[in-house]
Amino acid sequence: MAANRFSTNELMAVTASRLLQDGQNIVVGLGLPQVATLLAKDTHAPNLNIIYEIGVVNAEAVDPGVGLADPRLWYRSEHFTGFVGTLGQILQKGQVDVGFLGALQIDKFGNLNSTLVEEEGRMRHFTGSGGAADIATYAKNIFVIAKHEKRKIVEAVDFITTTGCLQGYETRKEAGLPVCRSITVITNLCVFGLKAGSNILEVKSLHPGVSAESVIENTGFAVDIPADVHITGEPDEKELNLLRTKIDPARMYIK
Amino acid sequence: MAANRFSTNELMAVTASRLLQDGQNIVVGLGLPQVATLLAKDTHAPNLNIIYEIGVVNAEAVDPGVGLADPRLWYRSEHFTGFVGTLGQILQKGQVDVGFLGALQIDKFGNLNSTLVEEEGRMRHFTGSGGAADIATYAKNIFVIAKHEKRKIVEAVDFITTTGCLQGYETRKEAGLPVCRSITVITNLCVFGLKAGSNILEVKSLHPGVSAESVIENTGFAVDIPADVHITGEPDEKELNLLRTKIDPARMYIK
Amino acid sequence: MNDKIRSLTEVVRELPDKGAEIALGGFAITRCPIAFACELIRQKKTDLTLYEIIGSMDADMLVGAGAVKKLSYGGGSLDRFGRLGRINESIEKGAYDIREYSAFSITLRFTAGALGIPFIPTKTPLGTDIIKNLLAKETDAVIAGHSPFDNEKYIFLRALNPEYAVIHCQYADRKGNVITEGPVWDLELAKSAKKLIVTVDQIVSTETVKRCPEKTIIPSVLTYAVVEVPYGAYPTSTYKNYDYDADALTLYARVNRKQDDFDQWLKEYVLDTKDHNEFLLKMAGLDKLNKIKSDPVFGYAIGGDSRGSK
Amino acid sequence: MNDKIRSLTEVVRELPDKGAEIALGGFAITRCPIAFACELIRQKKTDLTLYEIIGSMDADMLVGAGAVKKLSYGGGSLDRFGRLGRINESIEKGAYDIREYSAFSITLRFTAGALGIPFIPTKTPLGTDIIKNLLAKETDAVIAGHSPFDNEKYIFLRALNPEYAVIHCQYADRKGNVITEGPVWDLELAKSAKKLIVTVDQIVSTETVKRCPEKTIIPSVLTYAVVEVPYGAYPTSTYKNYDYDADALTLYARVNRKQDDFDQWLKEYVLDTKDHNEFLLKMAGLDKLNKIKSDPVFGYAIGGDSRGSK
Repeated sequence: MAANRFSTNELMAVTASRLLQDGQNIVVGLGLPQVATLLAKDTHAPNLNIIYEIGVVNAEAVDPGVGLADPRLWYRSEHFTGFVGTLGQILQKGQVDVGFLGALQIDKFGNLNSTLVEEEGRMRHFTGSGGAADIATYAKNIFVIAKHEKRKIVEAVDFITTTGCLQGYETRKEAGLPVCRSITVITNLCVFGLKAGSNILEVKSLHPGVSAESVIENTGFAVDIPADVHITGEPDEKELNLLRTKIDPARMYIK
Repeated sequence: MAANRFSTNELMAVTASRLLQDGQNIVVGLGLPQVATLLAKDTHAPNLNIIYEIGVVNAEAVDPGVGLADPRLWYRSEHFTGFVGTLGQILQKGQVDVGFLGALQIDKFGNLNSTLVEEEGRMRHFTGSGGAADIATYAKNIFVIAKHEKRKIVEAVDFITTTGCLQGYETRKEAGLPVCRSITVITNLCVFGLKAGSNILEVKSLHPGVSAESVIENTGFAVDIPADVHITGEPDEKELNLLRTKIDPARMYIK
Repeated sequence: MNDKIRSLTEVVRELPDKGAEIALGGFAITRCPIAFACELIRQKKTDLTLYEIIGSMDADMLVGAGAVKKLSYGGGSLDRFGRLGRINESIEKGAYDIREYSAFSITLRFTAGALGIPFIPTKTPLGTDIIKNLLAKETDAVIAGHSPFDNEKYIFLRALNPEYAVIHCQYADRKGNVITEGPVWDLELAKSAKKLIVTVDQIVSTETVKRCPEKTIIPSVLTYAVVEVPYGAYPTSTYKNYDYDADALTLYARVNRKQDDFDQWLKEYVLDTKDHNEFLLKMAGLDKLNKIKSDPVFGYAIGGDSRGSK
Repeated sequence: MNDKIRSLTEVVRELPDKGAEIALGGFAITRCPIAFACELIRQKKTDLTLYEIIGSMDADMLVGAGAVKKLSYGGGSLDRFGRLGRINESIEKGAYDIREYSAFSITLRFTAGALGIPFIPTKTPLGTDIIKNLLAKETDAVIAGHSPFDNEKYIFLRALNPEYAVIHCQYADRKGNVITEGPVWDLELAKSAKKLIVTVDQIVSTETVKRCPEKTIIPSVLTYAVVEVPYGAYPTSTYKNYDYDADALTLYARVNRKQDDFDQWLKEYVLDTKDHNEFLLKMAGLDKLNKIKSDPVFGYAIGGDSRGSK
């Protein structure tokens, strides 16, 4: 789908990276979200504050880790605290601009599921929330990176682990949740954002070379693709270079 | 009043010291209360935990300080925290055995006043609560050291800064306050404790050489002195020696 | 008492044989009280009520061993090594009473417990199926309410003060002053307990504590027992002391997929070892224990590959 | 922004001339933001709404200078040096709107604000005249309630998120990571602010922060501005940096008894000095500043007498 000059994962990382603004406070986990965040920090947003829920702020890892619990991710941290310091005194206080989440399933209202998924006729249990539900409650903006498959991007998730817009329209507000200004879902095919009013995901841009039909085909809900939909911008050489030589030289995530 | 072998302040410090039990957690301020606590720690209660509300636990000062805010009092602390760590996660959690307070006025129910006192026909404002009101709310036992004067030990305080038994009987419980097991008031004339049922201060022991009449005369409420009242035990040589040579060699408090 | 040092056997023996209530301090694969969990299994403690903010290897082992009656947790995994296979399967089968929170909502229950307040109001995680289930199941601890100040909807979470909390840390003195390096996700959990048991890699002098009081995260006042268990979190990591053992975790993340495999693993490494030292020698060996020692600047082992040698 | 360094003049100029809302971080005679308070007075800021957990020299000066409209605090003094004469007199005369809490009840309001919860339930200080007055006066922030869990009586304290908090600390980097030594009574107050201003004795590199992250008590995320003011807490102390100046505090505790004496003192030392350096040289002189430097082990000056030379 992507041109040979870059991989789809590289495109996804770059797309997410460009949406981050300098000076923002971000709660993020491992994988492509972290790659995107580090890329932003190395390019247009040197003053991002990167928060790991375990209690680490602005670390600068030099070795790849296996998760937030890996001390490799804590190297050169500026502050050690715990959930109260990160998800309480920063997130719940309202100071997180972007919560960067992953999920097994996402529905058309941006609700995510990482708890119970129906597979082969039975419910299987996965990781559950961790801090994800809390981040989705309080972050001003939510970014999601997801794989674009019909059974992953669905009409309604099997279990709401983290809230997007619930049942759309004003239902999030009615549930008593804080305002979520935006939900941005970056898949391997396109970028989704919220449609004003209905708060249903619509395609904001198609990745280069991806047809509207292929998005429709791979999406589990009736997806809205405006006629004048944008094409996702391509990575530039500087970004690709940083990804390949500095941020993920082992190509663990950008492969 | 006291025999020449020891001063009244020495007697008061020793009396308070003997009432402390090994292993207790104590919130205490400067002055005679601290002297009494250190004496207990140096004699029968080596495992007292001494907590200063400012956020210092088990310090071992070697120089006299002017108050809790004096870094002299923080020397060789085992833990630095703040009000949340001391008055919250220790005191409010219910883990303080003894709160050791001072006051400008104390009434017959053990309520203390360090806020507004009527002097020469007008209200004068003093220190206020600090952590005292919080300590009196939550400490399991309250110790008070007070000067025995008619205008200081009164029928009703001008302002309840810290709660004793409010209006006696079950009024403290009815106000929603946690149980206070005992209030012990050590003056220069006697030791008061609570009378079961009414929760009014009664004399538990008279200091050596002090007459019941002199206590009655110097007390601002109709004081109950049982016929078989005890005589306060005298300091022993070891205690006096520790007070004079180790705990308060400059005789700032035990003079 | 001043001296709170206890042996692992002794402190576990004190727990009721059935129905102990324990909050565990691990986070996925770091500072998990593994030695303590193994000893619970060896001493055949059953019907445990467990709490863990992030479900970790210790809770997964205890569920796999059939020692748990009720588990409340905020989700969890073995990070990239794998899933909490025993916990996940027991949820799928409805085998035990498992109650899922988000990490922060269960943390808030400990926060209230540690602070001595009766409950705490929050908006997380309103609207989720997590809270829907909690409102249905945890009616004595999670209720919907309104703030009297702004009249908005909140969840009121009841304070949690578990009978025991068990955390693993780097150091403590014999009085119970606890020193930890790195993040402290388990601080409120530890402080909320009626009886806090701390397993540590090493007991240090009170003089050491007094020279760097800012490293004491828990004052002696709040500690019930100190248990020295070198490598007590192995095969999970203890920052600045030792790394996780990627080989052992890879193995565990394989065997915990099926009860039979898990049972064999448990027999070999836990039931057939008499204590944590035997467990260490059988699972790691002295050579491996030395290899995973942390570099003092990086805080983890710099020689190895974090993904393991397999 | 990454670089949060501002000059004292500049950051105070930003505050509204009338009606700024500021929480101050001092405790009696330690880490009081004296330089900041003096600059507020020099720039003639008025109608301040102040909060301070333990009333301190800074708040007393601001009340004496007539800059305050409303003060909420938990009691306070100058320790053994004396009383908060200007605050006490204004309460006696009913001159300003002064609302007294206990130290912990006002701390809980900041705690709730820092944590982002709407209110916090507590039993302190039920039954006192303090709470009686608050229930009568602070009806929008202090109400009586019951816990829905145990149906007992509690006070519900509304979260407090002041527009500004100002604390004085030892160090910060230009990003706003704040390092403090010693007790941290002002931590929740600082974290609760919409805009946290930190005056520090010295700005240090971020590299310094990264080498001992456990000393960072406030992460950059929560800091609005960093102002370098050496001896910014003088004549109060900053643990491990400098002791209080007993002579200057003795003098202050004498002049603050009467408004006339205070006014003269204020003119001489604050209004007639153009900045904190002039204030320091006039009140202390370089020789005294050197004499009060702290011994690194004891954390205070070991040469002098804590009661002053007079």
